[in-house]
Amino acid sequence: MSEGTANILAMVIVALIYLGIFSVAGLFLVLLERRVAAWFQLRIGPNRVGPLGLLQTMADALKLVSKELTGTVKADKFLYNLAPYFVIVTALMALAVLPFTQGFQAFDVNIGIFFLIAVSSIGVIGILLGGWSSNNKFALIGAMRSGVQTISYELSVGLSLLTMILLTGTLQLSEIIEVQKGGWLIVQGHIPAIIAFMIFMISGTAETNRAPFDMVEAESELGAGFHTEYSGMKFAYFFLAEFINMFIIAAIGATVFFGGWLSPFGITESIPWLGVFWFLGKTFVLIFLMMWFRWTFPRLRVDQLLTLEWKYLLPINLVNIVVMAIVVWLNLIISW
Amino acid sequence: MDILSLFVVVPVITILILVFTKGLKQARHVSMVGSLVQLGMAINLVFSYFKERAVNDAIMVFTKDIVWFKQFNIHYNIGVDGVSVSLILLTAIVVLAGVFISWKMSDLPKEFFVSLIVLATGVYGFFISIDLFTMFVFYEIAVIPMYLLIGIWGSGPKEYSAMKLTLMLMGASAILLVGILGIYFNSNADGGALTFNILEIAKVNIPFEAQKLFFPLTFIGFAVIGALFPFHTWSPDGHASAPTAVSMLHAGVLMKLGGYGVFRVAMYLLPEGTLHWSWFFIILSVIGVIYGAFAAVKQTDLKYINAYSSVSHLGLVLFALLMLNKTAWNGAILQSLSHGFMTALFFALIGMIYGRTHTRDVTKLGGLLKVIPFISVVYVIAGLASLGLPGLSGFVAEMNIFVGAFQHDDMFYRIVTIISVSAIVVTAVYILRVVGIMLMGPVKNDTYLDLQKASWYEKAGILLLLIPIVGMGVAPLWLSDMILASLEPFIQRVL
Amino acid sequence: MNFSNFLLMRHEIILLAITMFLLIGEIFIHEKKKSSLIHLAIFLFGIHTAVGFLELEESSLFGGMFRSNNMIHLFKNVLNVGVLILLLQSADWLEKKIFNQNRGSEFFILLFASLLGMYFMISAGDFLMFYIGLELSTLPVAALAAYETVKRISSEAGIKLIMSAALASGVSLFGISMLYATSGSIYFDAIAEAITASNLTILGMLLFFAGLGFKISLVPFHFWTADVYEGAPISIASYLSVISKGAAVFILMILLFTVLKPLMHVWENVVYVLAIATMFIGNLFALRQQNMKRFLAFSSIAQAGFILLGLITGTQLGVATIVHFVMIYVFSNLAAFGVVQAISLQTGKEHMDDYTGLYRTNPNLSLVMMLALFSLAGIPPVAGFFGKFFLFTAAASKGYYLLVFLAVVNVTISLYYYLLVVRAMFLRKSDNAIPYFKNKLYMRLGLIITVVGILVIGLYSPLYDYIYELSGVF
Amino acid sequence: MIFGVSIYELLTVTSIIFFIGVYGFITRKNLISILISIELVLNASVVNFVVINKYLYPDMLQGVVFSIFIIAVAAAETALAVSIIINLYRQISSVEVKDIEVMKH
Amino acid sequence: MGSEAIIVFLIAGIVLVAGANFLSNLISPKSDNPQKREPYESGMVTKGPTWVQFKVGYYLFAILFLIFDVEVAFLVPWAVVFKDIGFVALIEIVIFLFILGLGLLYAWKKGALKWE
Repeated sequence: MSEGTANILAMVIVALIYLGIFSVAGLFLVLLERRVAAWFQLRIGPNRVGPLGLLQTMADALKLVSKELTGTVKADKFLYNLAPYFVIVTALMALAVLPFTQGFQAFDVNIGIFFLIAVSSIGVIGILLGGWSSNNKFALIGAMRSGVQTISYELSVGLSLLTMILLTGTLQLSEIIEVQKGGWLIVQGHIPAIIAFMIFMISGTAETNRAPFDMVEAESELGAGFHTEYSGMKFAYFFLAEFINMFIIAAIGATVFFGGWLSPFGITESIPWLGVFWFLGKTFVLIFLMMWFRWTFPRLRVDQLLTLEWKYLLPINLVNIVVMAIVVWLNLIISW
Repeated sequence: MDILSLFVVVPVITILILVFTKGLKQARHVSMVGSLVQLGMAINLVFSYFKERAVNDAIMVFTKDIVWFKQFNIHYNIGVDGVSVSLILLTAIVVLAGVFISWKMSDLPKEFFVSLIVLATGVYGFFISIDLFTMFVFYEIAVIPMYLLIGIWGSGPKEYSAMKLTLMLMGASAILLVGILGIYFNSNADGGALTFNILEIAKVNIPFEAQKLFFPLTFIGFAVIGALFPFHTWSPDGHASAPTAVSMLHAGVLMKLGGYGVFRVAMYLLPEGTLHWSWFFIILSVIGVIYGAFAAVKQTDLKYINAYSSVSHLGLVLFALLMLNKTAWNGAILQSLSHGFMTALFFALIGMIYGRTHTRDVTKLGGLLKVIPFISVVYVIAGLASLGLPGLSGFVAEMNIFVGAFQHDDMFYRIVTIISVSAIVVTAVYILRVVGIMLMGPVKNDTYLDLQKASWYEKAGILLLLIPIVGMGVAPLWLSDMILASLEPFIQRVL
Repeated sequence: MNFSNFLLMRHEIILLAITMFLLIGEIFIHEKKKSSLIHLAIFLFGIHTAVGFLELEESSLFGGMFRSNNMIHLFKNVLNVGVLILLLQSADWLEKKIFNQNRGSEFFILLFASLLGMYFMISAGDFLMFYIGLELSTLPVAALAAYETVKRISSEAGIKLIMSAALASGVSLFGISMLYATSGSIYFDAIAEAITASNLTILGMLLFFAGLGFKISLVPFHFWTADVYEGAPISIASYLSVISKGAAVFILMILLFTVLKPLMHVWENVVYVLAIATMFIGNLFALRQQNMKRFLAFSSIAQAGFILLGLITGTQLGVATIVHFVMIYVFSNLAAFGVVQAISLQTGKEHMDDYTGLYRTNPNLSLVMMLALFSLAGIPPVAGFFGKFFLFTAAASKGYYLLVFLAVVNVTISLYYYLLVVRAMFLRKSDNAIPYFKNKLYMRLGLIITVVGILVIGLYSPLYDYIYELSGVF
Repeated sequence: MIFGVSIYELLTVTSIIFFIGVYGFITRKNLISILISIELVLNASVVNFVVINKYLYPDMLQGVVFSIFIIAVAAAETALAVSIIINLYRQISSVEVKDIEVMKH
Repeated sequence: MGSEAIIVFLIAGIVLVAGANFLSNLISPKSDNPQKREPYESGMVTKGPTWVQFKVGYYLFAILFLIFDVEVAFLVPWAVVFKDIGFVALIEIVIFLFILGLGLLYAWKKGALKWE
């Protein structure tokens, strides 16, 4: 076997692994969401298909695949079909740089955080395309709202992550985790870091268009929002991408604020592969937090949403960066 | 303040005072006083010049040299020789006469007098400059008020004439600019510094190639204002449209800038270029002389007649200058002076006639000698001077020119001289024709019978001009000696 | 780092502070009292201008990115004076037309930002600083061109300006990238040392030149000029034609004379051709303009052509004459635009025919206009003559007599159309001439300064000597 | 540095992009398309700077820094252009070049 | 894996979508009728064009975002090297953020952040 073939094979394998993670995580998160929702509402939730209803979403997925693909005649066909590619590809690419554990990272790029911010902002193009090309008023309004919301909150995501970059001095995710061996960043940076984390979670939730920031698909006003005209498998892509994005936001949060795959106080440092569990565990805690939000807060109006971002989060963030800079300059970092 | 700078300063002060005057009365009185002072200064200058000349044999006297732009070696450098002194005197007289003639200027009087005196400033400055740059500056200052003077106070197609005049003269000055720059950048040919100083450049042997290139530019640049043949077209239109005083100043003084400039700059600084090109410009000037004379015969409008006669007479000046000998040159300067007084007088008279009869068409006028005798008699005298009657200024000038011209024994020169002499005959034709039709015979229109007699200010203006004409004819020698003495350096340089 | 070095950026820092101060004022001052910001802005800028004349040492900052010497310093002062006059002239307009729409102080903020950009542009020591300065100077002006948002042509002007400027800077950048490729640096000094005449550098230089040509509105790149001037508010048209063009000329001169000096045999020819084309096209198009703003637009294109006559020399003489000419041009053009501004503000008339008989009703304005036009045409004794004469001298010093000849032909053509305005104002009478009006204090002050400038700058020779002395640094 | 791709190929691509941009600027009839063309021109320069820096002068970061600033300025430019276009659109309901030319020579 | 990961993931994503689309096309039923292909508007027939001029607020926020996002891009390199430079970087960024904040305040005061 020549080297080239081996390389290609390795790539294919990596791609397959990630696609596996992608779909499994997506499916599992959907189920989780429903179970959590049920839990909050004192119901049982899906429990019929498979043990404990674990195969419920699998069944849903199969159903979606076999559904007829309808679409409007008035749509801009090319863009209409292009939109799902955007959302899926960006979600997948963001996944590429996440460090699951030491060495388990497809692409350890030196501008990791920057890459994540950049890629995640491409996703909104898919949504806008989908909404616009559908030639449906609900879809268009939903897409426009999604656009204004995503771009607004992207600022806060970026700035809150930058606040932490001040502590690490690098953008590379593996090095960021390396720095945290001396203490998770949320501990190292204490007060400003906690503020940054809060901002990050709020704006992360908003960027994924999840409740309470889901005017994008506010069922009561817009039908299904930007993907009103999508059916069957094409709808499934948007659905899937939303959950993957949630996972990614949580994973970034876990990596940057909570040390990624590092165990608390390095208790399992000798067994690297356990890192995966730490990583996933932290991520799921954050995901649970986001789901918790969904069932706790009422949906915001557009103006409230923009006010929150531009008049509160952004100024706080700007100040917070300066505070963090002062903390770093005066070396007030806490570590263990 | 030295005696020459005053010629720039006094008009400027006059202008400044004029700006604060109100109404016609104040304006004309201020201008009259200003012009009188200038005339006094000019007369004083003549006497001082003789005195100074007796002890000082420099080319230029009363010189003053102030560095202006030192990087370009531009100086405010002034001085006079006999030629400039005589022309300054001419200017002072004509300006004062012009002020008298404009005594009744009703429309925007203040602005009129300001423009008039700006023009005078430019002319004075031009005549006293030794520095090419300063000279050029004053040249343009003299030209640009013409636009307003003709455009605002003129008559007939005044906008067209004003624009044509300004553009042609400014275009000429633009060409001249190239010539001046060419001279400037060749003024270090002998290893010295670049300079605009005429006297300095006159010591330099500018390379022949450069002379050949820049002589036509400089010559045409100046000669356009001296009504050189194909470029004369601005002159009749301009004269015809201009108000009286402006025509006087224009024909009497401004057009002299051309001859003076050609003589002082083009020929003096570029002698080899002069020799190389003279045949060409001689032909042009002869055509101008003949053409002007014949055109004047054809015209019926008094101003056009006089304008074309100016073309002819000034063509004679250029012709004489290009003849390249002392006598002819002397004649050229005398012709400039003579023509200045004479044509100014003509225009003044025409203005008076027009002001009374409201027509300048010769065919409609007649018998004026009976109704306005003073004006008519002076017109006859001026006419006689123009056709070269001995005893008047024109004779002295033309005599000198043709005597000088005949000194060449070359066939070409002989032929052109004969051709241009014939212009005198034609001059007699149109002068006498006008006199005959307009002044003699019966009064053609009854309304002419009660025309006003000449008022005191008109008489003052006329006399101012008439005296020099007669004076030059009767006693030309003092003037001609003064000029001849000043021609020496030119002779050494050019011949 | 030694903070006293920052004093080298005194101009920039003060202007930035003023801008910030006005911005804060805009944010916190109550709407009804906002018109006081006009006086405040003019006052502050006046102080800034005065302070600008203090001595400054020659040095550079940020590793050579920012440099200053007395020539640059002088030019900044010229720009300052120009902008001060402009502010004085626009004060009434702002008060009357703009401040009642509650958006007046943006004018100052944007204008000052643009001026700041110019400071940085002419002080630049590398292409990065140059580029940022260029853009900072252009973008706010585009916003200002579209300032009268209710007027359609204003928006059009803005669009045209920003599009052309963006393309220009893009083309410029592509050229800069080529220079960078060959020399390995974006610092002027390093490029000047490393550059040789190869095809790539020549192409880069040409592209770069094209970019700046847009700003100076040289001929193949002039198409935006007239439309923008016509559509934009008069103050902005005047700013574009005077300040913006002046600064661009200055930096182009610096770059050609220092960085691109090794390519002189190439750009000489380019400048030669462009000079002829610019003069002729600008003048010939100006002949048929009836709108005063378009008229002045084409006239300013032609003036740019004359400036190229100094540029072609590549010598100290060229530097001095260009700066001198630009200085004169600032005053002359500002005077012309000031009169147009005053009349347009009072009567809304911008057509040349509307000026008929102006002298009989508004003699002072007509006289200012006449002086300005004579200065632009180059009639002595006003300053424009000296500027032009020296430029021609500079060109002739290199033996470009033909070019000088064509230039003087153009001077004559230009005189024709300048005289058309004079004709309308002085020669003709009109029954419905613009009635007499009295200008506000600021406007009068603005016009008086320009008149003094026009009359004095040319005749006062020590000024030229001073410029010549300073121009030795390039 | 991309393996197997030489600087010539990259520069050829940027040159093509540049000329497409210029061509688009001249020929497009829609303001937004013109704006996009301008972005092409600017981005060609950005890529040029990065490529030249990476391939020819990898030890200094001048080109890369320059490209960051170009991006920033391009963004500001676009923001301004779009806002003026919107303002125009509110007045004439069109972004076609032919509709904005009320001013003629 | 190095930078080619980006390409790999790009292709993987495209393959995923295309493949699933293909699969879906293969097994899904097809029963077309014109009603189905109308835009969905809660059962009503759509009136008028959909692609109309939009509320200007959206553009306003887009432009604001554009500007602030670019400024964030400038903060990135600063943040990375902040530890090495220290005080000067702090001063510079305070000035930078002050101006930026002033810009935000200005937009706020001018009502650009108001959603009506």
